[in-house]
Amino acid sequence: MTSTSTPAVEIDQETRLDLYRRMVELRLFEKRAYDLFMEGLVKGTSHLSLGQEAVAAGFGAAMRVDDYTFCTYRGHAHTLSRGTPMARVMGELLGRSNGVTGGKGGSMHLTSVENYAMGSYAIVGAHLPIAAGAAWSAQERGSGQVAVCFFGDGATNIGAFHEALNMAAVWKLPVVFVCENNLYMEYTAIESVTAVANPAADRAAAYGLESIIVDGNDADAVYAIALETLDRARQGAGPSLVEAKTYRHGGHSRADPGKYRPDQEVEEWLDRDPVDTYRERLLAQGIAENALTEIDDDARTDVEAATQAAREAPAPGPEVLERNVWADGSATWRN
Amino acid sequence: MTSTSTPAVEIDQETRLDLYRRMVELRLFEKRAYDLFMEGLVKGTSHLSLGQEAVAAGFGAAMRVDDYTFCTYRGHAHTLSRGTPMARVMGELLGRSNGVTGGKGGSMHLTSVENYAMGSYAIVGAHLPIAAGAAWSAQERGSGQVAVCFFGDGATNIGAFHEALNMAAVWKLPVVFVCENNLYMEYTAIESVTAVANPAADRAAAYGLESIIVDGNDADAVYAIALETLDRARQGAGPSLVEAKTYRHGGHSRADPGKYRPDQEVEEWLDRDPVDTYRERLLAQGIAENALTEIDDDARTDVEAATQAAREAPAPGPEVLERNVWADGSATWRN
Amino acid sequence: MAELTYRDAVAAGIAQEMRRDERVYLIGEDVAGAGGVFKATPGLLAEFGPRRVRDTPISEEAIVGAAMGAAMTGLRPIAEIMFSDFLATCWDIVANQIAKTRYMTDGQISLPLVIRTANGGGARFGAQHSQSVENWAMAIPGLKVVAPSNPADVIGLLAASVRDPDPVMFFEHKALYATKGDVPDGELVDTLGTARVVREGSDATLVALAAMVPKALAAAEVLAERGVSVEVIDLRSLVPLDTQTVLGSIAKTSRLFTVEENPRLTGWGAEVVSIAAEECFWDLDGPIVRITTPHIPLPSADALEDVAIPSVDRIVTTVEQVLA
Amino acid sequence: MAELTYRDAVAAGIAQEMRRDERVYLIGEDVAGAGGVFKATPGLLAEFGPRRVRDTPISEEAIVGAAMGAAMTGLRPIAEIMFSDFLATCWDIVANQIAKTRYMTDGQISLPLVIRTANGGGARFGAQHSQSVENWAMAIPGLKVVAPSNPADVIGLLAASVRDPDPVMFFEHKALYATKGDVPDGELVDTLGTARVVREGSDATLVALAAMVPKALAAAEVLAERGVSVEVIDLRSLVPLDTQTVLGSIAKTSRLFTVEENPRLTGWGAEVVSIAAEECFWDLDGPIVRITTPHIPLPSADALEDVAIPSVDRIVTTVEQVLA
Ligand SMILES: Cc1ncc(C[n+]2csc(CCOP(=O)(O)OP(=O)(O)O)c2C)c(N)n1
Ligand SMILES: Cc1ncc(C[n+]2csc(CCOP(=O)(O)OP(=O)(O)O)c2C)c(N)n1
Ligand SMILES: [Mg+2]
Ligand SMILES: [Mg+2]
Repeated sequence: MTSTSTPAVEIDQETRLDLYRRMVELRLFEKRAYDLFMEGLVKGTSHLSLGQEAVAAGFGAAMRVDDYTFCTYRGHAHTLSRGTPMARVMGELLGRSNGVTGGKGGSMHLTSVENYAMGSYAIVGAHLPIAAGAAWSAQERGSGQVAVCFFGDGATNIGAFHEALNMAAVWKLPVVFVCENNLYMEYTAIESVTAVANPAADRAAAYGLESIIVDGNDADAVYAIALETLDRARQGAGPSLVEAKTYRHGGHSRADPGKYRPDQEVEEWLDRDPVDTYRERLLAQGIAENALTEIDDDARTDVEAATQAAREAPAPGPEVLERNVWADGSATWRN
Repeated sequence: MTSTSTPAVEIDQETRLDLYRRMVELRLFEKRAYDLFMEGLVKGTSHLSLGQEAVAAGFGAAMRVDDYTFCTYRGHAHTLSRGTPMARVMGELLGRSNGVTGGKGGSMHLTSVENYAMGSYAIVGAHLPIAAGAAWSAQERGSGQVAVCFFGDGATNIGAFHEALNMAAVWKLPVVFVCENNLYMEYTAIESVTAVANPAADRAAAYGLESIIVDGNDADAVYAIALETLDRARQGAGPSLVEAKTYRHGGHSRADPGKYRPDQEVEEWLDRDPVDTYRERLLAQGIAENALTEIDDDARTDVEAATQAAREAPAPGPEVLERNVWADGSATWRN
Repeated sequence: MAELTYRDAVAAGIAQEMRRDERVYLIGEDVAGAGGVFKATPGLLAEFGPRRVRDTPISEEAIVGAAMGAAMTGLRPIAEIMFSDFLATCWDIVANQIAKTRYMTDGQISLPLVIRTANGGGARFGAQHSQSVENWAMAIPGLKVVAPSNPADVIGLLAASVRDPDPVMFFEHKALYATKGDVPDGELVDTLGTARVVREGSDATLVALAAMVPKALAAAEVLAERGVSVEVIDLRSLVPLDTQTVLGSIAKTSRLFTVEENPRLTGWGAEVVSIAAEECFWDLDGPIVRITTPHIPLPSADALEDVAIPSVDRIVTTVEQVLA
Repeated sequence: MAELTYRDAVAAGIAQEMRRDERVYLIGEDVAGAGGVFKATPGLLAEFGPRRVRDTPISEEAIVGAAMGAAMTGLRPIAEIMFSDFLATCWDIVANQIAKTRYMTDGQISLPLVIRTANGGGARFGAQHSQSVENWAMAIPGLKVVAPSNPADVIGLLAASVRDPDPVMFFEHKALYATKGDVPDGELVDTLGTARVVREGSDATLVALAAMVPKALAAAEVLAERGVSVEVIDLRSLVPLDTQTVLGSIAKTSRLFTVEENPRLTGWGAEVVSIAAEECFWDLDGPIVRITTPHIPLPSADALEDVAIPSVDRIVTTVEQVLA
């Protein structure tokens, strides 16, 4: 079951527009996040999904409303694509009290449980076993939920990857592991430190799983493989491991210009921009340009409003510092 | 390169007798260790290699004198098979001052650096990256040494396995990873918790390595694959991962009777006893019985002498308790 | 009232909670079919079946990761890490993920889970299977830390841990598994964060934990014969920490000793001492002394292990010398 | 004498040692081609080539495992763990293997290696990238623990660590990377286990480490203006611990404060306090007070992180109130 750019399923127009809308929103949000970083408003760090929007969009569109998302520090897109309000994500990046975690988590720890975005995990690989655990719980509760776990190519070389994949396979857990292979870890190429060419797909067999590669810049292809693997998981056929080939347009984080990448490589991937190419595809399929422009405009408006809300939101006060270490709301460790 | 019982190389008679001698020594040593345990003289725990002797013997015979051995808590056989004196291993099991580590390490931590037995590691999986490190050092020093790392089937599901295999493959390290698949972890069958049928061999491809399975109860077959993989490593062709199919005759540790194993399975494997079958093979090949009996007798004498030495050795005195935390010999952490 | 071993109390405590709440699950290496390598979980597979009591691969990160993911989505898992030393193999999930997630999500995620583990020395298992690592857990904000010293406490504190909405590290002591004690009939549920004065005294306070409690009590007996009256406190949990009981006792005795199995540096006793040195300095009539294992890895040989871990003798001698 | 940043001092220290001894290697994630994510290792790849300065996969256990295996067989590796929080992902190799192997083998195996890591908060990186975990390392017998506060110490202590025959955990502080300081010309080699009195005073002793040293000094300045004379000690290494300097200072000032970035429970300060409470109890004129981050994970927002970590203000206020 190695998927290619040609999806096996027919995707209706409404879904295509939805995919487009999701990508445009993510694109504009991330661009704004970059601008705000450069303006000095995003204080710590920030890892953007510019160029990788098709993965979050494709899965976001295919997931059931109560399926779980687990993602990484590069998790703005995944969190937003579950419906988390932009203003609350933007607020979090700026360390404001309107943020999804009131400033406690920050850019790398976006979480919105009401949107089933179960957290962004900033230590590479850690969330794979945790996602497996959520899938185990769904299996035991018979809820029909699936856990989707996004991670990078670099995560395939850490021990937690191996342990999670094996356990998920043995327990036939309803979890879809999605490796976004953007060719680089931070500043080092994945191929220089990995024993196989496809860091996730070439390991699938080690867990009795099929090798799945998808064009991670093609929202239709991602959507199709998402439907297929989610369905398998929901039917009790166990986990999948999907390797989505994609590329980040910018650097790893913060203001990294990404200069360690050959110009030609960057250009080739920019030519394959998931948003632009999808737009062209939709136009070629006869969708009216103004339907798209409307989506663009709405997204712009939303990002603007979110930015405004975040800028205006107050910083969290010191009274929240020792709140919510424990379930009783306190940080009390003694009497 | 999947090896079978029929070795690709011709093994001369001297080597065959050496393999036999090694196995008999290990067999008699481990039986004695069991008796001493039952007598209450081995205080903590003890994990025997009864039934698995062909692996330690085959590799021990094939390794260069300065190749490194890394093994687990089930490491008596591997440590002895590098030439570590029996008395010093027996003394260690009994917690006596003549032990290889003077009683500090105990049964699970046998080490004899002068015999290039670089330690027995009691936390599953940990020594795989460490063995890779020794191989990296050998590579950088251009010493031509190879590191051989023995571990169990259960270790293939822990993260350190994955990290070590990948790094060793990428850096083309001179290391041979040897999985002794004895079908069980402690009391749980490996197949019940592993996504693939051959826990090591079916993962080799995930590191760009060939899948190698060897009959771990056949000393000739083990010896042949040892020669081949050691040679590859020494030539700069990188690591190998060998899965040796074998069985432990007794329980996991201490007085475990191993009742979780089906009688028939135990019987089948007892029929394939590596020592008995090898003895028969040698006889069939025309080796005189008294040559073998002499080896048996010598081994019996050696084990007896080692036991005597260990029994007579004094317990370590309290003055060594705070010795050798640091290289200056002290345990001093303050002035 | 029945007499139970500490190991049987573990199984009894888990069974009590699994009967009460079907969201309680038990996972770990060899916990199901084999009933645990310390035989602390026999019978649970038979009673609760292979879904609720499950053997895992040797994958500590996956074990505690699974517990974490399950706890945030509706189960109340108990995960066993066979020896507490192995917590090091999954310390990222424990210390960086489980401990921090409620705070990092500002309370959105709850993690009602228990990690049980066999802690401590005395079994001649050597440096990698004998550590007392309760101070590792105490150092991490967001973890509760419990360490019972007797069978009744095992059940009551385990029940309290399972019912607690926060992650609890539950340290069972290897050297205590075979010890026996009376256990009241019926459901037992204790309270975390409550220390117990297990012997009253007037000359000094000895604060102990887990296997050091019986040793401190035995030492108190000897000291009493020699005319020294010591009060012994069983801390029972390190987080929450019952500082009131400790400070109250010092107010009475004016002297403090800790009896710690952990290697010296940054053991739990250091924290207790630092609280006392700040908050009841004026109550103290003399130096505070910590009785600990020296700052060394534990040796395997019985002859060495016995001199490493605080013994009744060493406690007696130290207290006598310091008070002299 | 030249002015260097703390981050440049790291590269200078490594280069000094790599030039001196060809057995010294540097491995870690992004340390070679990129010169480190904190730009603390630029230029080393160019000078020493891709064999001695090598990028690794994201495999922390393999990184420190490789360092351990190499150290026992003739190299003297420096391994970088990018953020000290990630030590949790390889804690088994660090705490159970590297720390214990010399002792378990009764001295047969030496492990001359250094694990460098970026420690501490202040960069708004949130709970998983901001921890001060030097106390995790201090708790493990067999590890030396070093944490410099300025560029000259970075070079001198790094050189001492590389030359030390035992494993050293070398904690660089993120918040100090951009700070500058004078560095003497020529080879620098310092001595582990030597604290430094960085300001003399008579009313109280403040013991600090790494990024808390400049804060303690700034607080001392303010306190001096208000008539309180405090002595500030930069511990520089936790293991070995220079207790003589600390106890000597207390003998003079009669009062002790610790300034710790770690969350409260079992921080290094607790150990220092427990030593003082035993060994110089009679020198003390009043309670010992620890100034620490509260026992919470670190928040990300600047507004919160700034109130979590001890600030100059908090140090000043605490000292004033306690001494009042
Ligand atoms: C265990 C661990 N090691 C190192 C890091 C530092 N780090 C953060 S992101 C990153 C690169 C991850 O690369 P990849 O998995 O490909 O994800 P991407 O950033 O490309 O999305 C590294 C090394 C970390 N967060 N956790
Ligand atoms: C990380 C870790 N988890 C668990 C254990 C406990 N334990 C010791 S041996 C063992 C079984 C190992 O099985 P396998 O790897 O097949 O080796 P075998 O004992 O069969 O030689 C287990 C679970 C351990 N020592 N380390
Ligand atoms: Mg990547
Ligand atoms: Mg096995």
